[in-house]
Amino acid sequence: MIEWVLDGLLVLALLVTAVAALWSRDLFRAVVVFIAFGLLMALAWVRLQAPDIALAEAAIGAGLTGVLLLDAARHLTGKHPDESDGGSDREAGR
Amino acid sequence: MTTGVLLPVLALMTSLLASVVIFALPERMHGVRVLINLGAAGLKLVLVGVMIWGIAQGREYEVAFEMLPGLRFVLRADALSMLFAGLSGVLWLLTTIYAVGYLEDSPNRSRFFGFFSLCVASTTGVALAGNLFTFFLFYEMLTLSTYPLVVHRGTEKALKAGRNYIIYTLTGGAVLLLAIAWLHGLVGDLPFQAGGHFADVEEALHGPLTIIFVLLIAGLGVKAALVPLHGWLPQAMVAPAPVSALLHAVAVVKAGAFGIVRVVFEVYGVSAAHALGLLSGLAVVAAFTIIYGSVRALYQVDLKKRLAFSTISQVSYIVLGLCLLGPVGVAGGLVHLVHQGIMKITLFFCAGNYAETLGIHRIDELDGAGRRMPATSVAFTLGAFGMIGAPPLAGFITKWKMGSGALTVGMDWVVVVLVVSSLLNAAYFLPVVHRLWFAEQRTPWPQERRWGRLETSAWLIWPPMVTTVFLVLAGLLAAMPFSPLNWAGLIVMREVAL
Amino acid sequence: MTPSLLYAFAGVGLCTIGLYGFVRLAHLLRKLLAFNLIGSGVFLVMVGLAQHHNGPDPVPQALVLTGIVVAIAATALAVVLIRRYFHLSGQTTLAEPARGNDEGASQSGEDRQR
Amino acid sequence: MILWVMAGLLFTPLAWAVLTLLTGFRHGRWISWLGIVLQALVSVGLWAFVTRDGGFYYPLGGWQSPLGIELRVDGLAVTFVLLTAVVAGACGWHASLYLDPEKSWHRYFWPLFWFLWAGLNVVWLGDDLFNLYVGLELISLSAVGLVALGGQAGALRAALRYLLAALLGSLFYLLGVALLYGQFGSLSLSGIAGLLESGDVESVPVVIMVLMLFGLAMKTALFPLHKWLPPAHGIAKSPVSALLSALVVKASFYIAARVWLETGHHMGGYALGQLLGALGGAAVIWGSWLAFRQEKLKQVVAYSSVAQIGYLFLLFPLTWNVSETISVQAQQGMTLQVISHALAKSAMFLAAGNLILSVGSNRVDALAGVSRFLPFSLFSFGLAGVSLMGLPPSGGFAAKWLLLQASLASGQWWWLAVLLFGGLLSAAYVFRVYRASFVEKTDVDEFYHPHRSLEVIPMILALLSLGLGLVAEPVLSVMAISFSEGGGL
Amino acid sequence: MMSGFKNLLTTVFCLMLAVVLGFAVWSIGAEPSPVNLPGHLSENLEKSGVEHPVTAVLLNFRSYDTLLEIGVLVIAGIAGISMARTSSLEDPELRTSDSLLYALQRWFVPLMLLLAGYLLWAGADRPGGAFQAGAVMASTGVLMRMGGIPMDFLRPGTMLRLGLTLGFSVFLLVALASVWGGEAFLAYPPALAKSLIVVIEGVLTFSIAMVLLALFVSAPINRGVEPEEGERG
Repeated sequence: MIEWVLDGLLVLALLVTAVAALWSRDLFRAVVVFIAFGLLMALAWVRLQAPDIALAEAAIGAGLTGVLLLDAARHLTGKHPDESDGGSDREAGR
Repeated sequence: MTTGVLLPVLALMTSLLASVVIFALPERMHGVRVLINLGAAGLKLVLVGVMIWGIAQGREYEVAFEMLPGLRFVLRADALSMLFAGLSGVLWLLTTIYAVGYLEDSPNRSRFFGFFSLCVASTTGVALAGNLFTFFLFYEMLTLSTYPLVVHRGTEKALKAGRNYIIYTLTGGAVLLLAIAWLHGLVGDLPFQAGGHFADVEEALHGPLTIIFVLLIAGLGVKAALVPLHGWLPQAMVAPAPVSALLHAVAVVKAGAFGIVRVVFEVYGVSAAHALGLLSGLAVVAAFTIIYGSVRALYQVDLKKRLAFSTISQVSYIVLGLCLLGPVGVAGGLVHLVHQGIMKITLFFCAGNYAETLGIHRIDELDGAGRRMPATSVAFTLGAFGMIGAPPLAGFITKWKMGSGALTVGMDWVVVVLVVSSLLNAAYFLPVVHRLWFAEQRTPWPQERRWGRLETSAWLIWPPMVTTVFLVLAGLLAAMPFSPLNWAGLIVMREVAL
Repeated sequence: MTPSLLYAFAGVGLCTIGLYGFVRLAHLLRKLLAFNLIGSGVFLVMVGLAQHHNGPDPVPQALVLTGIVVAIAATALAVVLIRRYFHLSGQTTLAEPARGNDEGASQSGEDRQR
Repeated sequence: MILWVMAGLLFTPLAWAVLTLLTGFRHGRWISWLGIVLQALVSVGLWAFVTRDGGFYYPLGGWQSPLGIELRVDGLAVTFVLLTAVVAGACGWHASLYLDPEKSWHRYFWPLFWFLWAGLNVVWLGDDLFNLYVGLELISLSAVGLVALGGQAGALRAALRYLLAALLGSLFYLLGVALLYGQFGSLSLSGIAGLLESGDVESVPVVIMVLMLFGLAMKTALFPLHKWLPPAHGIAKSPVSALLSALVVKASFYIAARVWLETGHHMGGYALGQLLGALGGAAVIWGSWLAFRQEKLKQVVAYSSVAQIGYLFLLFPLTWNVSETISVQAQQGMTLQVISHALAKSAMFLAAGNLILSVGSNRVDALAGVSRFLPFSLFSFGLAGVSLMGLPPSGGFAAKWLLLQASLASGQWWWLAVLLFGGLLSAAYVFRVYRASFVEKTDVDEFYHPHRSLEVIPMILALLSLGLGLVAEPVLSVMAISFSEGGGL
Repeated sequence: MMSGFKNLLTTVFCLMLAVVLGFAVWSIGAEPSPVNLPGHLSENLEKSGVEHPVTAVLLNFRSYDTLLEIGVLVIAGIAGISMARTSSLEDPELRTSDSLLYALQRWFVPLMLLLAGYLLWAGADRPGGAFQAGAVMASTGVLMRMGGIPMDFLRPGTMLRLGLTLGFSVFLLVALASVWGGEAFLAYPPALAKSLIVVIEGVLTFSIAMVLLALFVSAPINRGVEPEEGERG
């Protein structure tokens, strides 16, 4: 019985974090929530008796993807790094 | 590989290879190009001649292989195809000579002559096609290869004409394809054969067969310029004169008419088509086209336009001829395939000469041109009289045969049509002739060019001269063996199976 | 009904949420997040459904491992593309610039199809 | 012997990817030429083998399915392998002369190119649904990489849009596979088909089929999901565009067709088939219309791909619950359409690339007066156009003919309209290009003639697509093998 | 309002999908699957050379998938570095990173490398294996990177490319060698199976780490832009 409650809560948390990860206003926070989601996924895999996936999820899903996206988010949210020559690049193309 | 297989393939290849070589040639190598053109044309003529002789002896020329499951590619030379192949062979040679003179020192000649030969190659294919599918193959090839000729000048007008030409012909092609595919689905692959396939067909197929027939005629009627599908033809006049000659006398329009002949005689069979009550409808359409074309021709001031509408009316003679159930009338219709070709090409050559030498395009500018260009004008006059049907010229033979044929099968109304159209022909040709010879030149020629003593370039004079001789002889020697009429008789005897 | 099936249903939910976000959100990074959510959902369905009857099944687990690696590869590539795109155009969405340079999309304004 | 042939087929592309990655563009060029020849030989060898002894299943790692991954080598598969060898070889050859070796990023062209080729072979031969998924991802990622290679903002936008569409599509497919695994506990397509035939699985939710087909249709750019294709194919380098249009979109379609033909009778439905057919028809009409309206040459060609893909989807309605002969006719028509379109479209893109190189502009109007210079590429373009219009004797015509017969015989006459009208519309956009080239009132006199072999390659491809109709009989007879041996297709 | 319509459509579509999918999962879950794959697997497990079933599937039964999947990784890597500035993958912004990270990495890096090693070793008979180990190694590298350690070996050059393809090539060679041995592809001789798998896992770990790292650090600051085809200039 207690497992059922556990699983139910976990699933609920998964869905909630999923929604939060997509629709939280600040991109940076969105990514952080997504990392949390990854960790929850790892838990889910444990519950599904899939330790390999759990490890992979924790390392890749949560860890690496998270860092990657965090870094990207930091680049994108800041104002365009070099507006001028980025623009000039575009002009050169035309 | 016997000659029986070889000859049709070779006849096709001569012009095909010629076109490939010509495309490969650089623009400036004019002499070589002319040589190749004439050589190929001559060679083809010889081959066709051999085949005509052989067929007269009753030989068979056929080559076939399977392209798709149940779909065969067939080249077959029979009397009917020779009628068309012979015509196109002769006229191709003349038109080539004429075109060489006409396009002297104008740009893009390599392109022009390349597609020119390609167009003739497809015409030969149309003539030699042994079943509907093969016919369709070359019919579409013809469409594609004539487009560049129509738009050759590259002017806004030419491009517009080309667009309409393509829209008309490709749509017609689609309809034709639908009909052929449907027919194939119903009864499988149908080789052209004497007397057709549907001599005795069960009731159930009558409905579909009727619809298919209508579709077939509609598809072919576009090129044959049956009213109301004729719209593209007058516009295509912007093309250079040799091209118009080709379109009207040799290739496109004839391909349409020829296709209708094949369908009626060798797919359905006259009797079956009649039994399905299809011929009477076709006859009415043809008759209407004849009258309509002539009437429209009356109101044209542009010489080539007038000739164009006259073509529309004249080609329908052939179609009308098919619907005359007796051997005589049918022969009359068939022979017009050749006669109309010879006469019309003469007229177009002449019109081209006037345009090229004196810059004349409108009829009212022709006053007194007869004195300036006697040879051309004589040719034009004879051609015109032929069209009107004055004995003993080619046109007379046609109309005589058709008229008497119609009377024998009791389709008297056809005679009325013939008489009326002849009167109309006279009405729109005689004024031109009158202007040529009897009117005084009032204004100076729009833009005159001189070729020493000759009235115009020799390249331009000879072709019309030759065709004029033909149209006279075709009339005088109609009874001789191998004359068009005689050959048409042979076809009726062998293949129409009335 | 076993826990596995419950997780399978969770997977379905994730797929739906992810798809909705994938279509609706314009920002490329968010689209990417959505893509990863859908992926996780699919993986959950795969394992959950398979293990519903015959207990732990290594095959789908192995498949999911492969799938995860493919997903990270795609994500990483996408991030690189997005960052370069942002660097060159200063944009973070696929919306065409005002003077769209290919008619293809300018006459069909909406950029994602569903 | 056959083992080595398979080795060549599956592993040379991968090995060549590594080799070319370790060398630069110039050396990679030589290595790649060698590899292309090798691949061609191997493909012909396999083809010969199958035509002699019929199709067979090849268990990788010696593990039979369902435990291991089996490859299915039948007539259809080898036909496509051979097609890939021809088209990809031509594109590679063209690219080796077309791309500028000075650009530092072109060194990465060859590895991506070879990975793409490897992925294609995986898909043609694959029988394991998950393995097919991996193959699809292999193809998509390398294709995206090729589109983005050294690109501008525009190219990157196109690449990103392509990547997202492709990823979403394959996820849908994977979801379908997941459900299938849950249902059958097996991933082998032929195995599942066998289970369905044996009939001990009574009800399969249709949603599985819908999901897989939806995903694959998205990757194939079927009508409402086509918007990603034209930008990507239009903006990539011409050899790349040729590869994408000729082969890549076909891969996902091929899987869809296989799945449908093997399991459609149990897992599909009449409505589903008709829907796919209708979308295909819409694609033909709408795609051609847009192609007619494009101003850029390559965009015209790209949209024409959207239209031509539409024809392929007539396969679905024409093979569901019809007599064997009709179904075979439709399958043959589909196959011919795939082959002829692959040849014609690659020819068209390569020719377009040459023309662009010559006149120095991507616009259609820029072709004004070009026909005066007798550019070889214009003829290639034209010949390929004949095949797209479906005029005889091209392969396009043969395909259209078979589809016409199939729809007539199955009484689904409404597809006739699509087939005929589509042909006319394609004529419209092809002739628009000719027309532009015939315009005389221009002052273009500098006209750059590209390297000879650059011009020869598209001509060869165009002639092949044109002549396909004439030799359609033997080609189809090779596939007939597969109909007997492989079951299904 | 057009977009409004689209949104509505999307919503409806997604809801439908949810319902249909849920139903499908339910009905499929109802009856057991005809094929019992785990059964097959456990029968053949000892032939595979490793005790851990997942590893067996990944590197023996379905090793072809794994091979291709590494290919996918390599592709991503290639495409990534093809965007990178050619001189170096340095991203100046990373230089100036906060001290927290710095402290973090000093403690974490050795630990994580240790973990990676363990995972790799464990893979044979217990959960764990190349992917997890590779991922951990990669994240270690990322940590070092963010800590501002230059890591010159990530310059796009022969070294990097070798690193990217090492695992893949070894895997490929094994596959070909198996043909040489007269077996089918990727059919390891039973005697060597275990050792081969271990070797493959080792190199794979390394390459996976390399690829992921390269992808992470290839910050696209590429000045060289090519005009779109046909736009002379």
